[in-house]
Order: sequence, then structure tokens, then C-alpha cells
Amino acid sequence: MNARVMAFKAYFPLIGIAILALFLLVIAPGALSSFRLNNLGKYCCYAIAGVGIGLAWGRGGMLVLGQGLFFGLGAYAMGMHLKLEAAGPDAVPDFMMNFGSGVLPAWWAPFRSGAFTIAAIVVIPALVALVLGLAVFKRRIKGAYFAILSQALTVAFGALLVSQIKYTGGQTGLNSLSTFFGYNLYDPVNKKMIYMITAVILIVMLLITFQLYRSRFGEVLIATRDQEERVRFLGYDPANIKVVAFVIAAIMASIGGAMFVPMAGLINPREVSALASIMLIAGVALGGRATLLGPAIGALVVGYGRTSLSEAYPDQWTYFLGAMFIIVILFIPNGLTSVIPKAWQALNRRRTDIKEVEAV
Amino acid sequence: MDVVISQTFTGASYGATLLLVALGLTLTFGQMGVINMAHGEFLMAGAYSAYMTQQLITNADISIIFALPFAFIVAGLLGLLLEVLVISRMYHRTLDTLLVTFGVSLVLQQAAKDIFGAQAKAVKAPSWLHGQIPIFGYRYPLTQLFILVLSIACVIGLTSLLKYTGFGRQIRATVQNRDLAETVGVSTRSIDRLTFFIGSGLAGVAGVAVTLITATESTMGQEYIIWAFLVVVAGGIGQIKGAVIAAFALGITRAFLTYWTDGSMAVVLTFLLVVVFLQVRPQGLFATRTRSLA
Amino acid sequence: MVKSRARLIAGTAAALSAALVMTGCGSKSSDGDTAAGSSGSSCVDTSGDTVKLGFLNSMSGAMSISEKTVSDSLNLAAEQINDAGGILGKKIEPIQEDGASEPTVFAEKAEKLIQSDCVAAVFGGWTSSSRVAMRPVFKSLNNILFYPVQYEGLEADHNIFYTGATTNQQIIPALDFLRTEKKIKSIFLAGSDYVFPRTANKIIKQYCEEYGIKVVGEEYQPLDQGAWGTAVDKIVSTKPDVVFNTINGDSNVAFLQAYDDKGLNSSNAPIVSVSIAEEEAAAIPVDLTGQMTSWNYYQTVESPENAAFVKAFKAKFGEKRVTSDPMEAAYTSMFLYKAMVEKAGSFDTEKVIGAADGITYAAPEGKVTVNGENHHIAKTNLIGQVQPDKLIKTIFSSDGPIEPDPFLKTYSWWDPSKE
Amino acid sequence: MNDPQTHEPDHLEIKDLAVSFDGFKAISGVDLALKQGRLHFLIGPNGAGKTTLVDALTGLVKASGHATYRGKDLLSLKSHQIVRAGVGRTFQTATVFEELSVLQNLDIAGGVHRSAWGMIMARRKVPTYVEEALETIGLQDVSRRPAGVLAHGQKQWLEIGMLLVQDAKVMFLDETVAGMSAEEREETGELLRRICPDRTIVVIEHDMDFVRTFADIVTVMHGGKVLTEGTVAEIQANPQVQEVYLGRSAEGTAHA
Repeated sequence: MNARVMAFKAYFPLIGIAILALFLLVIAPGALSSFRLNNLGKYCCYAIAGVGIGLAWGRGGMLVLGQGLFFGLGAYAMGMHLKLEAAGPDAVPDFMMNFGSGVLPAWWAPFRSGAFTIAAIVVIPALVALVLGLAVFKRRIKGAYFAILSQALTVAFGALLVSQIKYTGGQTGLNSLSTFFGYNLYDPVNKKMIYMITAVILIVMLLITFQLYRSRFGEVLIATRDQEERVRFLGYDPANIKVVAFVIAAIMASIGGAMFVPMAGLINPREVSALASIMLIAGVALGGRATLLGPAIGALVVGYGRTSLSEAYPDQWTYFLGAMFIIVILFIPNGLTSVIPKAWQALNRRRTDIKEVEAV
Repeated sequence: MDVVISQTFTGASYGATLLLVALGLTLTFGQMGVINMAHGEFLMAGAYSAYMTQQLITNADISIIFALPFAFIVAGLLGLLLEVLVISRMYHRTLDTLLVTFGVSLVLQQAAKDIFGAQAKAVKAPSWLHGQIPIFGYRYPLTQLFILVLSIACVIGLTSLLKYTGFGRQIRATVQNRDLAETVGVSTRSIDRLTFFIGSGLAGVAGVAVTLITATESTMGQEYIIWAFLVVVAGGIGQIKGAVIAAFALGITRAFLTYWTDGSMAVVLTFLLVVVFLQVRPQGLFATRTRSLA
Repeated sequence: MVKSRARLIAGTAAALSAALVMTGCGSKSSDGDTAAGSSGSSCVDTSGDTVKLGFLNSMSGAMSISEKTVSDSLNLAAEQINDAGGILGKKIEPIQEDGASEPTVFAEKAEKLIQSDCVAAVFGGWTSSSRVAMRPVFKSLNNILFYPVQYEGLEADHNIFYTGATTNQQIIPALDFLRTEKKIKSIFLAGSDYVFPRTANKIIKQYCEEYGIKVVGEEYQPLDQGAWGTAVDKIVSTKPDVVFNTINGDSNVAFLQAYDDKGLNSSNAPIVSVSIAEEEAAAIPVDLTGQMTSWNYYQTVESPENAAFVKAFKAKFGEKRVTSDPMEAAYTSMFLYKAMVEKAGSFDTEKVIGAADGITYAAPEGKVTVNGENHHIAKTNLIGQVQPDKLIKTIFSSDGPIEPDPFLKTYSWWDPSKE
Repeated sequence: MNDPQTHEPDHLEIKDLAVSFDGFKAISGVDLALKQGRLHFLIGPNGAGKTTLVDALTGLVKASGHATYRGKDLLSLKSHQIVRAGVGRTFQTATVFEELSVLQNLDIAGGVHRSAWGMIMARRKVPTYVEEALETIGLQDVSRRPAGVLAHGQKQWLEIGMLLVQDAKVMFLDETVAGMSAEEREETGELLRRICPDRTIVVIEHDMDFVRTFADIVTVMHGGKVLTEGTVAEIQANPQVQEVYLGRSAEGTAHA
């Protein structure tokens, strides 16, 4: 086999990313109406969270059933900023007038700053995931325990948001948002901009993940997934490896959640629910949990399928969704993307070696 | 003092319901390692069975007596079907069973909606459960007492089944060492099916009980499923005595927290307490010793 | 090889940033205010002999239980209007969308109905969350939403018509009734944990303070949880004259079962409910006889209009079905829309809104009149009592239709800024 | 690979080591000195506590007593810290990472010596120590294959290779040659001889032929205690050992 061709194959995922970028950044904005493009943007948010889930679940073996928690943290951070923007420089959000003291709580105040908000979107979920991850993985809580715990935490977070109506807007959430960093949310030109930012973030996340997957960290992560105790005897603490992947996944979910808010125009506790978290998993499972592009493509497909099926069969689409879960997990556990490139998965294995041969 | 008594009783009622729901899970999750998210929908099927029984036997006083075994069989058969068609293909893929059964739960919810309509169905409680008995100055509702007695009866029944019958020994043998059980002539496949049948059937029984305290509608199982899994996890997977203690602990904790804070915060704080508890005892109240590396 | 990879990455990065910069440049066009109609003109096409109207109700998820009934009565209204020749001679072409019990989906589907289906108006929504989620969409795309459910008030949107009751047509008349007719001295508040009960209870607490009624307890449960035992224990121990119930949907079943369990009933602990209608009452397996409700419509309302409505509904959807306040409000809303359009002589949003003031309709609940200023409708309050057959009978009625006052401006005791 | 430390004589000193499970004493009172440069075999009937001893020394089970290596008390360290202290092990069933290639398996074993930055970078070339280990274990020809497809013996060699890459100065090998062909055993023995001089190698073994051929020193365990220690000849002459083994010859053959 020609070495040059093989080396080219090493970058096959990059070509996949490039094709996806071409579709998201060039074709879609040209072909879709503002409304459909906005929808696609929301799917991209799920895809961003999905890429993280692919990392933590597909490569790391942690079934992160509670990504709604991190999606929600990012979304509420962004929502708080936009809500304050909508309220105006000196005013407080309407629900605080209705249910609270009418005085902005101290921990809300920093979210007036856009820079602080952006930092918070990354830092807060990272810290939460770090503490949670250390607590859980150091105690060797894993598998089903971890999945159920993370789901329970998500439900608890949702209930917290509901109960603290004077700080969070309760069940109704943060709504009636009007601007995004000063740009009118409902101006089609701005909508397109917000979409483009989201799509670019998705592409960047894919590139970061591409690098992680080909790095030694990526290898150790797979090793940890398959033989956690064995990894301990290579001198690594598998808890640390898992925590790193978990934190990255949390940050990605948070960024996805943050970008979701300007496109949905609101955020409320339903987006943080157990169901929302499982829907995020659904896309990843459909696309192929352990692949690079699978989670992103799966999230886009599930988002699109959900919209179009519920438009076509508003009464019956739950059947499709349920059937999809059953069929995919049962018959194509490695996802749709595993079916198409079965062929080059074999090459995939060899490509790393060829690269080494060349490098030596 | 009144508060302590009333909330202990109210909490015990929450706990008894949780225990009934969780009991089936200690079998399917605990013994077989299947994370069955459709367990809540088996409960729903049990509740609708109670409704159907009441359509046939309109006298609510006696229909519940027929409803209990009928619900057990209906939910059990649904479980058996699930085991044969889906679960049997995915042992050793614990986490995947969660997702696949989540899909099943969606389908079952929609099916219930299509069969019975979206509106909740009224299942009448028997008149002999109407009223209260005074205990320590607290008027304990008979329905709650019934659920408590039912759950304890199920615990005793299940425990003796596992302990004293050949079937129980075969289940335990299969759980402890599949291959070995196989070589001594246990048909592990039939054991799997029977275990799943009983575990799911118990959810059906819980469904009948739950008609006494909540609406019978297609999404009713969702309210209990996460609580029930937390009971199993906190109790120690596969441990019935652990589940009993965990269920009552969770129920009573929730009652007092609801009393002192509010309904939403009680959910938040109870869940957080379980997470903290698992920090202290990652294997739950009662740990099963395993010698496997993974 | 390293070199070629660098080039590929650099190339991708350059393409990405170029795309970003390009869109970034184009976007600084507008700022600040969300003027109505700022984005795109309406695509509503009435050149044919039909007009498209959107029905947006949860057909899946937790709220579908309630919202499907609204969809049914909307379909009935559309059918009746079409049989009678349509609106301005154009047949209604309903387009049903599923809000899936999720506010974000409501917002998305509203946008879809307006932008992709080019509907002239949308009917639907139930929860406050779904309404506020849709609000900015109707505002920015300048379309009309008819919202059929009683709600917490404190709102009057240019693009929304509220055909259910606001608080001064449901909550306050109920309190007046309890104070003047039942002479209550103490009250217990039980509600689901969301915006309507929280707001309603805020109003009730201020009302009670004004009139010297003692609020002896206030309890909430999340919408998806039915652990009402503790709250009912509190009711048992505080012995209020009345329980004001703002619990939503199915949670009422769990609440009333716990209530019944602990020996409470209409004689020793009466309840006034504002979210239990005929649908919900039928699903509650305990004896509710004598418990009260506050609405603007019951199936038992005696009028030729209601007799015709109930008959037509049962003929279309089955004898066993019941009619309720939100269903009637939705049904009425479509006839109000028809009258507005015919008065305006156009389906144009602004013209229809402009023609709204003073539109009246002889609805099943009685005569209703649209208030052109706050977009609510004047309607009569009916205090009802649940009968053994779970239907609800009027026991007290306000003196004719009550003018809507969503911001409670005419009530001196109301101070919205008080916590 | 040849840091100056390796020239110091390294002892793994075990004093009064005991492990109990729920009151059952799996091993007790074990005193052992494991010295560098010789092939040390650990034998004994099933349930003698051989694997438990290794588990205790590698942080898998809690133990009391002392086990000191290079001034560190192994019993107080966690598994991965013990590895970082230079003590490695293999398992009865070969546990390699089946989805990764042989080369990748070896490479990630070198993680102990890498910075965080090294972790997030892709491998540009094969590090020399990986190359050397590959050569030592003789798997050059299959280095690009996923480890899952290797033959049983090759997996065991790969595990030894991974210990070489992680630069384990003390190696515990748990029934490494079980299930190997005679030829493979021969090769494994030769391999152990090659890497032995600057390491402490402890092999748990049942196959007495293998022990006879390659052992420098043998420790016999029975009932959780050390029965005796000595050269092969000394062990074979020991009546106690004969007694322990005679009663269970059938099981012994099953293992061979």
C-alpha cells in the first residue's frame, strides 16, 4: 500500500470535519430559511454537548446521564446575562419584581458583564465537574451507580431551579430575552450571526476532540474504559483520567447550553430535565458514541428528526423516538457512522502505525 | 412531638410506596444487572390493570383483590416479553440496557395514551380502606396502612422465595456464578426469564397500590423511577434488606424536609443526601463482596 | 507529512474565521428596540379560498392530557365555522403542531407556524411557561396568539388575546365569595410549584392581609411529584376555614387522595380549586361532592348556546366526553377571531388587532366582550360546586361580566413590588 | 533506562505481612526478602495465598505489616503510586488493551515518565525505550496489530514488555506461562533470564518443570504462610513440601 495514501487517510476525520464545516457554514446558511437555520443552530448546540458525551461515554466509558446539569449551568449563566441585558442597565429582571425583593442578588450582579459571563460558562461547569468527578471517581463509583447518580443530580438541579423562583424564574425560567451582547435577537441578520458562531464553536470542538483522540490521553482514556484496574498498574490513577474527560465533556455541554439560549430565546428547567439529558445521549448513541463525528452528526439527526417527525406526526412521533432507541442500541450499538466506514475502520487501525513508520 | 409522629408516619408511607416500586428493581437491577427504565411503565401497566379490573368488577371493595394478581401477571408478562425480545440480547451491556429500556418506556407511554386516552383514569379505592386508625394520637390512613402491609408482605414473600425455594437457590447460584450454575444443570436462561417476570410483576403490584395515592395515567411511572433506583443504589445492589432500610430512610427524610422547607427543596436535598451517603459508602448500605477486578 | 497537516489545519481555520468575520460584519445592522414588524413582512396568503390557522397544543408529554381537549374544541369550532361558510368566505385550514409540553418547543413551533406555514393566527398554549416562551416570537414576527387558559395576569401583550380569566375574574371573585358568603377567617394555600400558583398566592396573601383573613399555611409541590402527605398533615393540624387550591393537572389527584385518606372532605375542610374542571374532576377517584371551584364556565351552564356546544362536542368526540372552561375559552376564541377579522375586513395582523375592541360573542359561558386595551375579555365569574356525578353546578355568580383588570389597577390593596 | 539508582542493590523487604478477609486470615506472618538479579519463584497449592500476597504488595487488598522498597512502605500506597515507585505486576489472565495496537499498548505504559503536555500531544515517533522493549519481547513483527488478536503467549509477553516500558524494577508475574506451549515457555524463560539482571522478578507458578529449569530461588507457600525457601534442589528435598504436594497431585496436573 502506498504510504502517501495511507498518511492521507490519517487525516480522514479532518476531511469529515471539513465537509461538515462546509455544510454548516456555507451550504446551510445559503439554503435554509432563517427559521430553519435557527433550528439547525439549536441542533448544533446539542451536537456540541454530544461531542463531549462522545468523549466521556464513547471513549471514557462513563455514561454521563446528567449532562443536562452542565447544559443547564451554561444556559442559565448565559440566560442571566441576557436577562439583565433585557432588563436594562439599572433595572432588575421582571420575575424578581414579582416574586422577590426587587433587589438584584449579589451573585447575579457580575453577570451584567459579558466577559464574566463567558468565563463563568467555562469555569463554573468545570469546577462542578471537577468536584463531582473527584468525589465520584476517587471513590470508584462507576457504571450504573454513576449513571443513576448523575441522573439524580440533574433532577435535583432542575427541582432547585423550580423552587428558587425569586432567583431563577422558577418553572418559567429566564424568558423574554431580547438581545445577545447588544444585538437584537429577532433580527434575521443577527440570528444568522448567532448561528454561525455556534456552528464555528462546534467545528472547533470537533478539532479539539480530534487532537485529544489521537493524543496519548486519548489512548489512555480508551485503556481506562476497557480495563480500568489494569490502567492503575500502568501507574496512572484512572480517576484522574476520567475526571479530565468528564470536565471537558461538562465544559462542552455548558457551551452548548449557553449558545442554545439566544437561539431559543429562553431557558427553563425543562431543558435541564432527565428527559433532556437522555435526548442528548440519544444523538450520540445514534451517531456512534466512540467515533469523532458520530456524536455530532447523531445530535444533528436526532434534532432534525425530532422537529420534522413531530411536525408530520404530532400524535405519534414518540413511537419513532422510542423505536429509534431500541433499534439503534440493539442492532447498531456503535451507531450509524460505524456502518458506513466499517471498511476504513480497518485502515484506521493501521494508519497510526504508518505514521510512526514515516516519522521514525 | 406531633410533627415528629405525623411526619414519621407520612414518611413511612412514602417509603412503603418506594419500597414496593424498588423491590422489583432489586431483582432485575440487583440480581441481573439490567437497568430497566421501563420499570415505571410496568407500574403504569399495573395501575391500568387495576382500572380494567374495576371495569369488569365494578364493586371497588372486591375488585382490588382481583386486581393485585392480575396486575402482577400483566406487568410480569410485559417484563417477560421485554426480556425475551430485547434484554436477552444485551447481557454484559448494562449501560446499554438503560438506553434501550428508555426507548421501551417511551413506546409504552405512548401506547397507553393511545389505548386508554390521555385523560387520567379514576380507580376507586375500596370502602374498607376508607378511614383512619389512631396510632400514637396520629390518625393513620387505612390506604397507607394497606400499602405498608402490602410492601412488607411482598418483602417477606420475595425473601422467602429467594431463601427457601429451589428457584431462589437457582437465582442466587446464577447471580454468583453463571457458568458454574450452568454446569450443575441450572438453566440460566429460564432463571433469567423467571427473575424478570417476578421483578416486573412486582412493579405491577406496586401499580395497583399507587392507584390509591395518585393519578392513573400514561406518565405516572416517571415520578417513581429515579427514586426507586436511588433506593436500590443506596441500599446496596441486590440487597433486599438494604432496599427496605433505604426506602424508609428516603421516605422519612423527604417527609421531614418537606415539612421544614418545601416540596421542591425536599427533592433536591434528599437526592443530595443520597449522593453524599454514597461518598461514605460507595457500595450502599450492604455491600456484596465481589472478587472480580472490574 | 507534518507540513501538510499544518497547511490543512491552517486552511480550515482560515476558512472558519473568514466565515465568522463575514457574518459578523453583516450583523451590526440593528440594535436595541424590538419594534413590531421589524423582521420580514408577513407571508400570509389569503388569495385562495382558505385561510391557514395554527393550533399549537401539547400532543405529547405531561401537558397533553389537558391540551388535547383544547385541540379538540378548536377543531370543533373550525368545523362549525367552515360549515357556516368560513371567515370572510374563506375556509379555515387548521395546522396542528405539537408543543410537546416544552416551552422551547412552543416557541420553535410558533415560529414554524408563522414563518413556514404562513398562518394568519395561532390558537393554543396552556402553561404560563409556554405562553411567555411564545410571546417574543409573536411580537417579533407580528402575528396573533389566542391563549385560552385562565392565568396569573400581570400581562397584556399587543400580540396576544387572553380568552381565559385573569386573576380579577377568577381568584378575586372566589375570595370575595369566601369572605362575604362563607365568612372565612383563615385560609390555607396549596399549589404546584410554578408561576401561576406563586402569583395567585401572592395576590391572595395581600387580599387576606387587607381583609383580616389569616393565612395559616402555604405549601407547594413540584409539578411532576405527588407527595402531598406532608402538606395535608399541615392542613389537618392548622384546621383552616378553607383551602385555596392552585394545584395543576394530575397533581390534584394525588392531593385529593391524600386529603380523603386523612379524613378531610367538603364539610370539615372545604376547598376552592381554580384548576379543577370537569376533565380533572372525572379523573379523581375520591368523593368531591360539595367541594368548590371558581371558573367562568361549566358544562352545566344553562343557555341555548351551551346546550348546542355540549351537544355538538359530544356528537363529534363521544358521549362520555365532558366540556370544561379552557375548552370553552378556546372554542370561543375562534369565534371572537372570526368576528374581529370580519369587522376588520382583513386578515392583516394590525387590522385585526385594531378591530378587536368591543367585539362581543354570545359564548356558551354567556356574553363576552373583548377589551381592546388589554386584550382580555370581560366574562362572568361562576363559583361552582362539584356534584356526585363529578359535574360542576353554579352556586354563585358575579353580577354580570367582570371587566378584565390584569394588573389589578382597581384594587387599592395590591402592591406588586411587595415580596 | 539506566538511571544510576538501578546500581544500588534493591531489596523488597517484607516483614510480618498479613491479610484477612472478614476475619478469615488469607495470609499471615509472611517475611520475605526479594533481591535483585535473580529469578524468584513463588509456588504452593491453590489457596496458599500467593496471589493474595502479590495483591497486598500492589495495593489491591489491604494488609498489615511492612513491605519496604527503596524506603517506601508499599502497604500505605495506592496501586498507581506503587507502580510509580517501580513495582509492577501482571495478572493471571492477560489483560492488555485489546483495541489498541501492540505499539500503543507499550507506549501508554510509559506514561509514568511523561508530562501533562506529553499526554495531549499525539505520538510523533516511537520512543527508543518502547523500541527496545518491543525488541526484547520479540513482537516487532506484530507491533501494528491490535493487541486483541494476539495469541495467548504473545499477550503475556506484551504485558512483560509493558512492565519494561514502565521501568518496573520489581515485577510480579502471575502464572505467566500457564496455557503456553512448551516452545513458548522456553522463550518466556529465556526472556525472563535476559531482563533479570537489573531487576527483581517474582513469578507465581504451578508448572514444576518450568520452575526447575529457570528458578534461581523458590519460595513455597502453604495455608497463607511461607513454608520454606531455597534453591530448586533444596525445595525438592524438603519433606514438608512433598507432603503439601502429594495430597493434591491430581489438581497439580490439571494445572500443568
